[in-house]
Amino acid sequence: MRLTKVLVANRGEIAVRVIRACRDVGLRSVAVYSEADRDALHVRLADEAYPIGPAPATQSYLRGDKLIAVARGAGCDAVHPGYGFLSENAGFAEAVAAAGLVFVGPPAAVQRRLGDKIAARRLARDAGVPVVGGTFEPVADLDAARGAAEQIGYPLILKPAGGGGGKGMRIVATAAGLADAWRGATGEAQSALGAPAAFVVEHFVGAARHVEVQFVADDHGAVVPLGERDCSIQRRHQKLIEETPGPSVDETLREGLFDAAVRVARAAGYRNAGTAEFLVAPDGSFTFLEVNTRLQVEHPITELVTGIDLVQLQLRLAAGEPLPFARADVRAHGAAIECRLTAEDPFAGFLPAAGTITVVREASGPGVRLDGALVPGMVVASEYDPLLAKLACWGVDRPAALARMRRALGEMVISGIPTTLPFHRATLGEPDFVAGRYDTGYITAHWPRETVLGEEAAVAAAIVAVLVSRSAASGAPSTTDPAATDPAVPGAWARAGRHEGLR
Amino acid sequence: MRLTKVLVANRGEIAVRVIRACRDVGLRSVAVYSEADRDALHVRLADEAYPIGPAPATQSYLRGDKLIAVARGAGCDAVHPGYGFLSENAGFAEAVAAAGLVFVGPPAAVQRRLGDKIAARRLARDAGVPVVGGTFEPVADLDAARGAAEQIGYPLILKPAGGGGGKGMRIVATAAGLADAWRGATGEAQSALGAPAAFVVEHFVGAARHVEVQFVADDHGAVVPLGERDCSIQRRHQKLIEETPGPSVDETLREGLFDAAVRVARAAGYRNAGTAEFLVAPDGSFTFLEVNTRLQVEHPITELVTGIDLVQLQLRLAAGEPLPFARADVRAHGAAIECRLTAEDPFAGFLPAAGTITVVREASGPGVRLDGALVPGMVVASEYDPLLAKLACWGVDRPAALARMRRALGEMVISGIPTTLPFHRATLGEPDFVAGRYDTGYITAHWPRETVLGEEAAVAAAIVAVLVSRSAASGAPSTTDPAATDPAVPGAWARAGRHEGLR
Amino acid sequence: MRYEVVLGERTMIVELEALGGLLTVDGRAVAVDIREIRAERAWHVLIDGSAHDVTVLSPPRQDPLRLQVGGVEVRGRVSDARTVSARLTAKASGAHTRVELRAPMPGLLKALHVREGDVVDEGTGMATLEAMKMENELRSPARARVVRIAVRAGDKVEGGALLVVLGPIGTAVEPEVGQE
Amino acid sequence: MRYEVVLGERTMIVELEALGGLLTVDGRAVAVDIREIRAERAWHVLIDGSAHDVTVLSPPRQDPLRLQVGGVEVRGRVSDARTVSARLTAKASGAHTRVELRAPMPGLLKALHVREGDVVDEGTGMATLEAMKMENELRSPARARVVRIAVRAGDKVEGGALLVVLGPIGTAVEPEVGQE
Repeated sequence: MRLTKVLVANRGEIAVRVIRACRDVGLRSVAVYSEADRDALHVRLADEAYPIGPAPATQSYLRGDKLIAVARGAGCDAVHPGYGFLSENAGFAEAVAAAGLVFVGPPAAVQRRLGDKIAARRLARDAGVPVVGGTFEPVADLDAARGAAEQIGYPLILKPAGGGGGKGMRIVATAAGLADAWRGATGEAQSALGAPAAFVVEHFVGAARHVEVQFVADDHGAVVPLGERDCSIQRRHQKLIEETPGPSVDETLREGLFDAAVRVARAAGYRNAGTAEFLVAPDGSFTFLEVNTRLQVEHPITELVTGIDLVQLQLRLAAGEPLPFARADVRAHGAAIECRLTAEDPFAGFLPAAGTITVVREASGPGVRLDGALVPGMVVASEYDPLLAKLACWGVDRPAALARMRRALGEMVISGIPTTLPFHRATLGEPDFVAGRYDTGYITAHWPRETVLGEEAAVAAAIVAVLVSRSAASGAPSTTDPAATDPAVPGAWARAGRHEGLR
Repeated sequence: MRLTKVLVANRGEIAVRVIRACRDVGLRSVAVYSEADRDALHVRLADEAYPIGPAPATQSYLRGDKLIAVARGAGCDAVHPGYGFLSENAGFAEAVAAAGLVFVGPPAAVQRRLGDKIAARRLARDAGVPVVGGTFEPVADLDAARGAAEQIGYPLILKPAGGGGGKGMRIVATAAGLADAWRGATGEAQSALGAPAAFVVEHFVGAARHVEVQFVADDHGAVVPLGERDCSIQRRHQKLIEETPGPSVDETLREGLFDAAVRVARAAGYRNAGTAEFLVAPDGSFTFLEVNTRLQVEHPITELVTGIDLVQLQLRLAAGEPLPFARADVRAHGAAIECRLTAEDPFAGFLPAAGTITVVREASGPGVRLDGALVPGMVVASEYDPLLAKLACWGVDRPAALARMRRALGEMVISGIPTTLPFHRATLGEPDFVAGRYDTGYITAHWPRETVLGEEAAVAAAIVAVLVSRSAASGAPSTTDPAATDPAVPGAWARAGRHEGLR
Repeated sequence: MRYEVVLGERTMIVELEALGGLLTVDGRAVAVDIREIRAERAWHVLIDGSAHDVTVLSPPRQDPLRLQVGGVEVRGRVSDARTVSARLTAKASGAHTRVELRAPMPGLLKALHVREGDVVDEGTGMATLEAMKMENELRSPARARVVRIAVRAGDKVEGGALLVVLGPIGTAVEPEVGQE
Repeated sequence: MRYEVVLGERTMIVELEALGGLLTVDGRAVAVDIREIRAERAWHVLIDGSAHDVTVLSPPRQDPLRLQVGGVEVRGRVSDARTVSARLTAKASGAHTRVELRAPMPGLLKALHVREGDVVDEGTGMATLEAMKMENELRSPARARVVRIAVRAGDKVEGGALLVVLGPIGTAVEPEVGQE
C-alpha cells in the first residue's frame, strides 16, 4: 500500500527526526502535543498538529486511544511511535492495526515474542544463539531463585521478566546476599509493574562491552544486518555515547554478531527495524541480551556509515516495500560516534534538570550532524525524558570521527540549564576512551574528572566572571565599548584595559 | 615537514571552514580580522586572532605584507588563503614562500601558468585537451580581432587575457557588432585592470552547461580527479547552485572530463587542490575553460559524495604528504547539492544587501550540512563578498538529495536582511530544475517566479501580519496569551480567537 | 478592528472583533490557535490543525513586512482604519493645499468635535467614526482650517464618503454646495 | 576595584583600576581586548592574540556562574569588596550574635560614621575604606549595636584587620583591650 500521511506519536527530537524523514519521502506529517509542548519544535515543523492532553505522559503521549483518534480524525494512514512512550507496547501496535492504520514497527505478535525476557531467551537459545547462563522458566519465589543460583553460580543478576529501564534489577555478589536482593527486587518490580513479577536469574557478566546489531526485515522474509554499535558508555543502563564500528569488534566477531541477530530476528518473524543487544566479554565471546523492537536513539551513527536513512526505510518497509538491498550490498564507510545531549547535570550525579534554555549555538560543518529539538527560550519540562539532542560525527576512521566530535562539542553551546556537554567533552579527551579501552564500567571508573583550564583561558574566564557579576550587581546590561578595537599590526594592537566596560 | 600552526588569510564562512579543518587534524589556527570583523565567528572559533586594518579589503585582507607579518609574529608555519582575496595571487604565494612559510595551494609558478587565459589555452591545447575555438595569441587591436573573428565565426566572445569576474567580456552576435563591442570591452578592461589589455577571441557557446572537475595533486607526481560538479545555475558568472554528479554527465563524458583535467594539471605541474572548468554542449562535447588554482566554494558536495575532506587534504598535501589514495580508490556515493546563501535580494536583481542579521535558525538533521559564519546580531558589511553560508545536502540519489535540500531550505531562517533563500526554494521546486534540464541560461529564463502561497498559509500570514503591525503601531511588544492552548480531543480544540493578543 | 492586508499580489481583509474575540478573514470566520515564539520573531498558527510557522524576516518597523511561511517568502502591507485615513491625508502635511478627509470604511459618525471655520492643530480629533464595533478617532494631519463639514453627527456613512475638508489657515469656508 | 574570583578549585584576584584602565590578574598586568556578544551572552577575550570565547551558561543572577571557555565548563564565584564584607557579616543578620567587621582588603580608613554604643540600622554606613582607588562604604548588615570600634579615621589598615564589632541591641560596649 501507499502511505500519504503519518501520525508521529511522540515528541521532542525523535518526533522532529521522524517528521524530517516524512518530508524527505514526500509524506505529510501530523504532530501531537501535550499542554507543555504547544511551542515545541516538533509541533512547528509538522504539517499538522493536534493537542492530546495535559503535560503528564500518562494523560497525553501514553494515551493510545487519543493518538489513534487524532490519526483517524486527521486522515492518517500510518503511525510512527518513535522510541520510548508506546513504541514497545504490543497493545498499542494492535490497536493501531485494528483501527485500520499501519504501525511503523514490528507487529504486536513480534513485540510479544521479544518483549518478555524469558520468551526472548528461549527464542534465542532455540535459534542457536548463545545466551547468558540463567533460567528459561519464570522464577517466582526465593526458593526457586536459590535453586537457580546454585546451578548458575555467582555473581548473578535478578531481572523482572517483563520490565525495562533497570527497574527491579539487582546484582548479587554471593549467596549471602540473595535473600535481601530478592526482597528488594521483587518489591521494586511490584511497585513499578503493579503486580507480582516473574523473574529471570542470570549470570552477571562484569567488565563486558555492550554491543548491538541494527537489523532491518521486510514483509517478504529478507533480514539484513546493517552494522554494530558499541554502547558501553552507560550509567544505570542509560547510554550516553555510542560508536560504530565497535572499537573491539573484529571481522570474526562482527560476522558472529550479525548471524546471531539475523537468527533471532528470523525466529521471531521480525518485520521493520530492530536491534539485537549483546554482551561481549573480554575474550570476545558474546551472549544475547534482548531485542529492542523499535528505532534506537543511536540510529544516526549507523546511517552515517552506511548512507541508509533508517527512518525512511522504516516507512517504506511499513508500506510493504521489499528491502532495496541485500546483506552483501551494505558497506560501512569510516566511523561515526554519537553523544547524547541531555538535560542532566553530570556534576550532580546526572540529576535531571528542568528549566528554560536561554541560548543555543549549534555545532555544524563537515562531518557533523545534529538531531535535536532545541529552540532558544524552550522550557525543558520535568515530565519527559531529558534527551535534548543527539550530536553525531563521521570521519574516515575512528580518530577522525573523534576529532570532529571534539570540535563539534567545543562549538556547541546550550545555556540556561545543565547538560551532559561537559561530560562528553571530558570523555572525548580521556586517554582510555580515546584508545577504545572501555566497558560498561567506564563511567563509574572515570567520572567525574577534574576540569583542566589553561592559564590564559582561566584569566579570560576570571575577567568575564567579574564583568558579568558587575553588570548583575548594577542591574544594568554590561557594556564594553564596541568601538574599542585597535587596528594595528601584531605587537601593538593590544593595549591594556582601555574598554569602557572595565571602568 | 610537519605543520603545527596555520594562518587563515581570509574571513567569513571559508575562514570558519579552514579553522574547522585545522582543528580536525590537530593544527592550531590563527585568524585575522579587519575592523569590521572583530565579532565575526571566524575570530571566535580560532585559537588566536590578530587585527590587520580597516574594513576595506585593500587595507586588510588584501594586504599580503600584513598577513605575512602576522603569520611570522604568531609563529605560523603555513598560510591557507581560502578563496577570493589573495588565493589566486601568484605574488602572494611567492611572498609566503619567501617568508619561509608553506602556502596551502599551488606554488606561484603554477598559478602563473594557469592564471593567464592565453597561456592556459595553449597549455590545454598542447596537452591534447579540447579548447573552445579561438585565438592562442594575444589580440591587441580591432584589426587583429576582425581577422580572428573571420576564422572563428560568430557568435563570439571577447575576454581580457588577464581578467576575471566577467569584467571586459563582450558577446558579439554578428560581424556588424564587432567594432562597438571591441571599444566597449577594451575600455572596460583598461579601467578594471589599469592598463591596455590583451584579449582572447573565442567562439561563444550558448545553451551549454558549466561542468567542472575537482582534482588533487601531490608533490610526488600523483594527480587524482575526485568528481565533477555541475555549476550551471549562475547569474553573471556567479554560481548559486551546484550539484554532483552532473545530471547530464554519463560515464563516458565523466571519464573524458577527468582525463582532460588530469592532463591539464600534469602539464601545469600542479600541486594541491584545483578545479578544471569546462563547457559541455548539448551534444555532450566539451571544451576547456580555465583552471581555478584554489579551493572552490562548492567543494562540500564533492566531500559529501566521496567522504574526502578537501581542506584536510590540502593541509596534508601542503606538508608534502603523498595522496593517500589512487584514482581507482575514489568512489562517489549518492548525490549532493549545494545552495549558496548570500546577502543578496533575489527580488531586486540579486542586489547585495548590507544590514544586521537578527535571527538565525539553522537547518540540521540527516543529510544536511551547513558551512556558515552566521551569528544572530552579526552585521553584514558591504565591503565583502555577500556569501553568508553554504547549505549542502546529501542523498542516496539526486531525488533524495533534492528532497532533503527542500526540507533544509524550509527549516532555515535568516532574518533582518534579504537573502537568496527564496530563490533557492523556488528553484528546488521548479520542474525543469527538478528534471535536471538546465544550462547556464537557466536563471534568465526561470527567475523571478511567482510566489505561490497555499490558502491556509495565506490566512496564517495575513493574521500574523496584522498582529505584527498592531504591536509595531502600539510600540508595545506583541502579546498572545501563552496559556491559551486548549487541551482537548480533535474536533473541539479550536475555538475562534480567544487569544488575549487578538483583542 | 478591520485590517486590509496586501500579501504579494493578493489583498485580504482581516477583522478582529473587539470583545467577542471573533476573527474573520475575507468574511470567513477562522478558528485559530496562535503562539508567538519571541526568540525567533516567529508565530505558530494552527488553523483547524493545519500548522503554519510564520517568521517575520524584516527588521522592526520596516515596510513592507517580509514574512516566511512554510518555506515561502512573501511581502505584506497592513492598513487599518487609521492608517488608511492617514494615508489619504498624508499629502496634507503642513496643509498648504485643500485636503479631503473621507471615511475609511462604512460606519456611524458618532460625533463631530469641530465646526466649519475652526483652526485645528495637528492631531486634533475632529470626528469619531464607529465601524466594526470600534470607535476610530479621525485626527487632523496638520495645523489647518476646517473649510467644510459634509456630514452630521448620527449619519451613517459609506466607505469613501467625504467627511471634512481642510485648507490652509487663510482659506475661507467653502459653500455648502461646492464642487463636491 | 578588586575582585576575588573562585574558578573551580582555583582562586584568582582581578583588579580593575578605576581611571587608568589597568587590568591585573593575580598581580600581573594583562593586555586584553574584550567584546561582548549579547545575543549569546558570550564574551570574546583576546589576550595578546590568544583567543577565548567565554559563554555564560547559567541564567542571570544564578550563583555560582557557569562559564564555558574553549569547550571547558567551569563554575565561578565573584566577590568584590562589598560582597566579601557582606559575606563576612551574613551570619549577623538580625544581629543576635557578635559580628566582627574586617577590612576586605588593605586600604585607608577614610572616615568613621558611628561611635561605640550607637545603634545602627541595617544598611547604615559605618565606615569608608579607600582601597584600589575606590571608596567602599562598609554598611551594617542588620539592626545592631556598635560594641567596639578598633580603628581611627586616617588609619592605614591591612586586609583582614578588625574594624568594627556589632552585637545585639542590649549588649554592652566591649573593653578596649578584649579577647582580640
